Amino acid sequence: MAFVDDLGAALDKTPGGGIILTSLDAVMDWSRGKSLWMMPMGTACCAMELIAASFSRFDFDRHGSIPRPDPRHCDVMVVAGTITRKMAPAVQRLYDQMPDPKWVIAMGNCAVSGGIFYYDTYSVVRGVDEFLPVDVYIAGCPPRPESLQDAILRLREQVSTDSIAPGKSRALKSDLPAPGSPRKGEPSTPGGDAG
Amino acid sequence: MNINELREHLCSEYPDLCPLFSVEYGDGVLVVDASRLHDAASDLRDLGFDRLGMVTAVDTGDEFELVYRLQSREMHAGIFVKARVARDIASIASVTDLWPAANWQEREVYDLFGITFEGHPDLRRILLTDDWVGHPLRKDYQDDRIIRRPDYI
Amino acid sequence: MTLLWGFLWGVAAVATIAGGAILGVWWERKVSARIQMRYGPQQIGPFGSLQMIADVPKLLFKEDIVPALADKAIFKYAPLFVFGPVAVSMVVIPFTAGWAPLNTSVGVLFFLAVPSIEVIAILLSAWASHNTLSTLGGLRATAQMISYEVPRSLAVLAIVLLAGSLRPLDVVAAWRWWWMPLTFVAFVIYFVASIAEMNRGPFDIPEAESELVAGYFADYSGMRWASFMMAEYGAMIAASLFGAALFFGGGWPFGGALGVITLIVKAILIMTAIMWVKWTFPRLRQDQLMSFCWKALTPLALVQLVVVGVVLVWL
Amino acid sequence: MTEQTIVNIGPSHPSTHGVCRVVVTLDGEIVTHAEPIIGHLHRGIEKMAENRTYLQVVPLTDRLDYVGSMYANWAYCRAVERLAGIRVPERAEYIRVIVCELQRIASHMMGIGSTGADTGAFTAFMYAFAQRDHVVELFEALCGARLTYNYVRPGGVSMDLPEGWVEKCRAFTAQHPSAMLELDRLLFGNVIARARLKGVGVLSAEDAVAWGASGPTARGSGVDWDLRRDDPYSVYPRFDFQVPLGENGDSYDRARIRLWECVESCKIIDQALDQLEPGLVKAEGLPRLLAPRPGDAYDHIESARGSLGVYLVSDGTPRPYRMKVRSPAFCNLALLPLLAEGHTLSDLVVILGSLDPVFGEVDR
Amino acid sequence: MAVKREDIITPATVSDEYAPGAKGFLQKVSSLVTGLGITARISTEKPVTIRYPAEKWTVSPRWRGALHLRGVLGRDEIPLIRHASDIYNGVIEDLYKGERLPPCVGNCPANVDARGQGFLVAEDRIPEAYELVRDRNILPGVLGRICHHPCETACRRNFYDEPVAIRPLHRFAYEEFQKVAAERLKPLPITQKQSVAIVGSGPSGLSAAYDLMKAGYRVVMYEREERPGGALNTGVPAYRLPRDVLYSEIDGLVALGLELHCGIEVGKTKPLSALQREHDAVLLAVGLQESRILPIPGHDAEGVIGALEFLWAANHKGETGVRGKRVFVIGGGNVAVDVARCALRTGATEVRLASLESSEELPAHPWEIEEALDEGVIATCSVGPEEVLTEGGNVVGMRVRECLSVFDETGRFAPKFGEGLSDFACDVVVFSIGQAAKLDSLIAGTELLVSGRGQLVVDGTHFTTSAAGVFACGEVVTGPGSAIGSIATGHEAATSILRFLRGESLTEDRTPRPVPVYAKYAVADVSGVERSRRRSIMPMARAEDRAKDFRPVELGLTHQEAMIEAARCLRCQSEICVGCTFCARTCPDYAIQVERVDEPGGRCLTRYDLDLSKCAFCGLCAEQCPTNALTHTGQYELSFFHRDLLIFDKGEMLRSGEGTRATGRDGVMPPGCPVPPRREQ
Repeated sequence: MAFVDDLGAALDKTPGGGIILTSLDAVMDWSRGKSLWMMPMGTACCAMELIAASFSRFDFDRHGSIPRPDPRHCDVMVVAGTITRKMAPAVQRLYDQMPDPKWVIAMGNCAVSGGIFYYDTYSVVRGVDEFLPVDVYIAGCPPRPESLQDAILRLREQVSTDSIAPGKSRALKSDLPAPGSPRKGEPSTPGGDAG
Repeated sequence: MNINELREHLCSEYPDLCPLFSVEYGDGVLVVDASRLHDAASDLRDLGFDRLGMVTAVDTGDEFELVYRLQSREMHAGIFVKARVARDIASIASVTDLWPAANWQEREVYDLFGITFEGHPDLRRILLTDDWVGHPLRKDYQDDRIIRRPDYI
Repeated sequence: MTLLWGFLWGVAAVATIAGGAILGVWWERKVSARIQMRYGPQQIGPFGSLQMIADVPKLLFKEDIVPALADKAIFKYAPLFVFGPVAVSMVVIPFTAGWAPLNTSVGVLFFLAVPSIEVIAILLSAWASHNTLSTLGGLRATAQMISYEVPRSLAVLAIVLLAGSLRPLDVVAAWRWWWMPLTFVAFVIYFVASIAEMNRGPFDIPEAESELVAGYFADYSGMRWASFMMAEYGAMIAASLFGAALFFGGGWPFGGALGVITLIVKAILIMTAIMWVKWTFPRLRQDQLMSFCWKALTPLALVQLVVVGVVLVWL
Repeated sequence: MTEQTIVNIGPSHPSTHGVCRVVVTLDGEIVTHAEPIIGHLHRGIEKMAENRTYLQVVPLTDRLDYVGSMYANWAYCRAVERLAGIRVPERAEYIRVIVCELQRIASHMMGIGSTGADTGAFTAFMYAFAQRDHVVELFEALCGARLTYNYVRPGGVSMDLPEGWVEKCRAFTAQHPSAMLELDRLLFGNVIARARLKGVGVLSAEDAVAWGASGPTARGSGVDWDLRRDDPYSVYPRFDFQVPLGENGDSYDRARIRLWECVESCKIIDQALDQLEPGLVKAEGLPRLLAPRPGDAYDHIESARGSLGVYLVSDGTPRPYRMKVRSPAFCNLALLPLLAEGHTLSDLVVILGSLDPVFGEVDR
Repeated sequence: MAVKREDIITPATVSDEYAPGAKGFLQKVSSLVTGLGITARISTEKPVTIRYPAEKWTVSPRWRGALHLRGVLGRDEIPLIRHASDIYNGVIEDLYKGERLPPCVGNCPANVDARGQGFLVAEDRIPEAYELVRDRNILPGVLGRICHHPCETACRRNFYDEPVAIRPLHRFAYEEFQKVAAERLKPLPITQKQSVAIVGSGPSGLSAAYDLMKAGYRVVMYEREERPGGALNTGVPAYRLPRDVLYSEIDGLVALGLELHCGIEVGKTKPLSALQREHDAVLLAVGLQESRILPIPGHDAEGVIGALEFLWAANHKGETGVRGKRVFVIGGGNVAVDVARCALRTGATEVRLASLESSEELPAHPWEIEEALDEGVIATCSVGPEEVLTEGGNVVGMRVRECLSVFDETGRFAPKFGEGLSDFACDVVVFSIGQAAKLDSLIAGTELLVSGRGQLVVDGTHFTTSAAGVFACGEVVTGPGSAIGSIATGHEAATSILRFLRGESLTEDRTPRPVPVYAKYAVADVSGVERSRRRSIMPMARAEDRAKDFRPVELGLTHQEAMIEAARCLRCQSEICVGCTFCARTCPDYAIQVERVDEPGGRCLTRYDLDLSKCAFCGLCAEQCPTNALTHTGQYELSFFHRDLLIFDKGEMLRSGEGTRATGRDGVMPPGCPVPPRREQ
């Protein structure tokens, strides 16, 4: 993304470039948001819903999102399904092959946290965010195709805050937990109930 | 063919296998000595068990119990063959030469239990990565990456 | 002067092809969607027609990846050579009676020959990617494109024979409606061979999604990849226009501006047919493709040629 | 002999139907050896089952064969029922048959569709998938999930059929066969598809048996073996249906058998709906924690991919001591090196597709 | 294009080939045209696409979406099922239709709100619990000892481990209530002019009386015996029911305003027609007075006795004349078991229980049989009485014939006997095969009708007799049955009387009591269950000790035990999460974490965390939620920007389940818990 980065950085530094930068950002964010091509990284059950999502019934093409099998042509990697330790390097590699700017959607609980395969298993990566920067998490096992569509639309929200100038991205008006708040729901030992 | 006919058929053809035959949950079970497994399997194949359904193992603590599920198309019957091998010298004859189907299945057992099959043409790990340490389906498998699900019933 | 004129025409051709490709992609997405019981792009512009307007800036500003092991110079500039010939070939198309951007006496030959340069570019890009699948795709594309030149040329030859000229304008001028039934087989051969030339389904073997992922352009991203796509759609547009001109009499029965519109409508119909075929049929295998070319299409084209010759003699 | 190229396909590749990696040795375009490398989706379900109660394992079995979850549910439940001596009410058996035949249709639609996609006929995939969507909708109305049903439970099924479901199901089976006929013409009647599929990956009947192939893979080679008919379980003996067979054992036969099995499934569903009578759908009095007596049991059913078996060992506690899934896709996939040799790379993809592996089940 | 379904025939072999030669060529070409035709046709059809997000998909009602809680303990109160008797059935019906009827209430003939009892006891509001139970079960203290507790049979706890000890809690509530009885028992005001006479002071009569008194009527009750209680007084052995409990509960009723006249036998001392004149309505709750004796050879010999007579003697005289004798009890019902156990207690050397049914089918409750066997009763099953062996008019033995089956295929009583005969030596034969009513003196001089078999002609749903203003309830209507069943008829009869007195139609808008069918539970394996989750064990006297006298067998729960036991109640169908943790236990992924505090007055769900990122959406948790508080939503838009947002806490679990989005944004603050008041020691 060298050219764009340079352009963004240059505009940012140039006096008066901010206006151009803002309008360019607006165009780019619109363009990127409306044309999120997916890299279907389907491994398990969620892959079926991922397929279904781009097929007749749910038709992702309507949103301008089409699945491309080649990582070089894609903007957003949809990790759909369980990622095992054997698979993770391949996923990482495919992610690296994607050109910037790129996003990751973790579709389904296996990709979010390991889901049903969180406990007792020796081979599952507990969440694809262990090695990829995930932008949108979709809960579900598997999520409905609408969930994925919803995620794409939400990703647009996020994309709309991006800037081509480094470090200029606006904060997303979202409900992130307050900094320093403890991570909820960590497993504790059972007990203390009279059930 | 029901289980009694199968027993009679087996006893008439191979009297030496007869005393090893028993019935559990409606299935015929043949418990053989690990050293005789290949011979017994060969006999059973000649008897008409042309399909090898499943090869698996059970970690019983101090031993591994190998379980072979055979299926016969003509007789419409299935049979289990079970053999026990000691844990420290977990090794048994491969039946790949009788049924090629055993190829991957024995590799899987090797992968997950660490039982070696003598005479297997290509005994490598199949499901796990080649550099995996340990055999996960053993009851004493230790792995730091496992988070135990709290015992909560 | 000629140089400047040519340059201007080149720019215009590139702009036309780019615009045409954008609309072509949209049209393809809509056509394929309807065939597949879907709607296709819907959200940007009427019927999603501006979808590609969103896609292009995005591709333009994508990271430009050059694989570490790639032959960098070739990798970077090969796409230009893919796109260039297609654009250049457009200049000989007789848009309406008596007017073509470049009126040359060997126009038909020019149209058949110039896009073939693309093969070299494809081979180069495939080779430069340093990727097994790309190389396989490039090799397949080369074999396929070179082979299908033969029946395609033979099919066009039938028309040339009838018209007695290689000048496209002359061909259009000489065109009579009864050529249509006479050269129908030639048109089918031209149609099929053109599809194969532009690597589209059912002959998309070089870029077979399910085998080679994306074939020779698997490692291209952003605008470089887009230029491959544009070349494909440009080739489709060019082939459709040229086919409409040669086999369906160009602007016939109209002349002037109306003739241009007629030609474009005819070309769109041919394009739609190309898409229809792509989204209906499975893909052939490499050896089947070659044997189809050499054992079916080429003899058939020869037969057609003979038939046309006989008709000419009989006349 | 020219220099051999080694091509690595996968693990994420559009036509490996999941996460299979195939290392192909090519001589030109001809495959001299294809080595499937599996285990990219090995999640250790068999190990996990050892720390789940018998009921909690059912959702795990859903994730085995995610294209045909009902089968894994059913096979597992049959093993549990055999182990614990549970008698299943008749209505539950009928419902199981109905949902599993619907599941067969859904699964085969995926199989046929991906055969289409592998050969480049993407539209056929869409048409097949549209049929699958109907089934998925039926399942959603039935149990509230589109893929991981968790519907068949030890002792019966989790819920009775909702109101109006039978009519919806009948409407589906009424239109499905003609849609199949159309798909047959579009895909299997097509000259290009035939050229791509016929004579590709020929599996002899002897090999099919010796390699433990089952389901459409074996039947494509003319091995007339269908557990529904030859080792009848549940209420299958009460239905009249035909088992489609192939002669050549090539990819065409394997793929087309699936299509005609769907038509036969519709027949079975219609008969089952006719014979369905009111009653319980779950064995009475089952406590939340099942603790079968120590022992082991195996049971198998004919899934969309072949004979799917579950082997359970109980030690008398509420959790299985060992669960083993005999996966038909695993056994069928083992045939790939045998079938692919001598064909081109394009054919390899078709052969892999015609075996219709689901990697959740292969790797478990 | 449409092809008839019948014309689609599966080919014998799917390996289809093109014909050779020109025909094949044509086939090949036409296959291409066919393909194009199919896609062309389909492209003209309307697409099947759902235009999300403009069109939202309505998921099926069973859709397993993100979970949500309808209510939580500590914020939402558990509704008490407490209504006037005459609309009670409608309430139960509504609850049942809305799937909100707890199984314990549904399965109880009188629909006692055991759930409310559990709630109040756990909150340490025990007198209120007693009063709640008394609304539908007039004698909680009595029934708390003798009831056959269908509520516990249907208790959903059976599914998880062991049922809640509902019956012992009745008894506990009674015992606690006695401490405050004096201030809480005030006469009910008489607001109506009309009055009702009730003949018989058994459970059914008492419950009808209470209902009528609550409605403001004057109720006068007549009892033949010296002490009230009906069959509870005469029939139930004292080791099961200490008489002071019975009398004190009836005294409580008297304190509420019941006019009770004992020692007056209606029909002899006072004619029924007199009651009809004096009162506006008369309720006959006279019960069954006579034991049935089979007319087999020797049935009139010395030493053959009916069960009722035997029990009457045992209860009133403490002596049955069987000391040192061998007793042979015929019958397999609960009365037979009572007889057998009384015989042991009155000194019999050997007691043998002979039943037609096999040991699995015995009609007596299994726990009764078990206790009897513990005490030394010998059971001889699958035999039918053939002949009483006599010697000089005295019983010396019993001859029985083997019984092959008792019921035919349709379930009717049709015993089939075999050939085998066997003799048992004994001195006393007690027939306990049923009871009958003896009504001749009672109904003399009235227009009441009796059937040919001596039974009163009664409408079984409205409890009217052939005479206007005369009603009947209890066992005289239903035949031998349970005490709680009699109480249920008492409530129904009271409703009829109320309607009659108010001049309303007896039938209009009156819902017959629904009798829901609840699953029968197998005994659950509780070996892996924590101690704290198991049922409190009712302390029992040692079998060797208790077989000797009539002291109570069950010793009662302590206050502490009772509170813990009441907290075990799952508050089924209340739609309020009570923190039973079964969702967490059932979850295959351990995605749910539940904690609660159980301090009376401050009972609260302190934590309910759902880790949506681990949830498998399998639905097992909501499926087994006893209260139906945990439900699925139709929400399927579950995308989040941050992984931590996938963890729903108690507040978010209480978010609206409507709509499609579960972002956590519309989650409310987790409701706080009341500070538990310090309990006075």
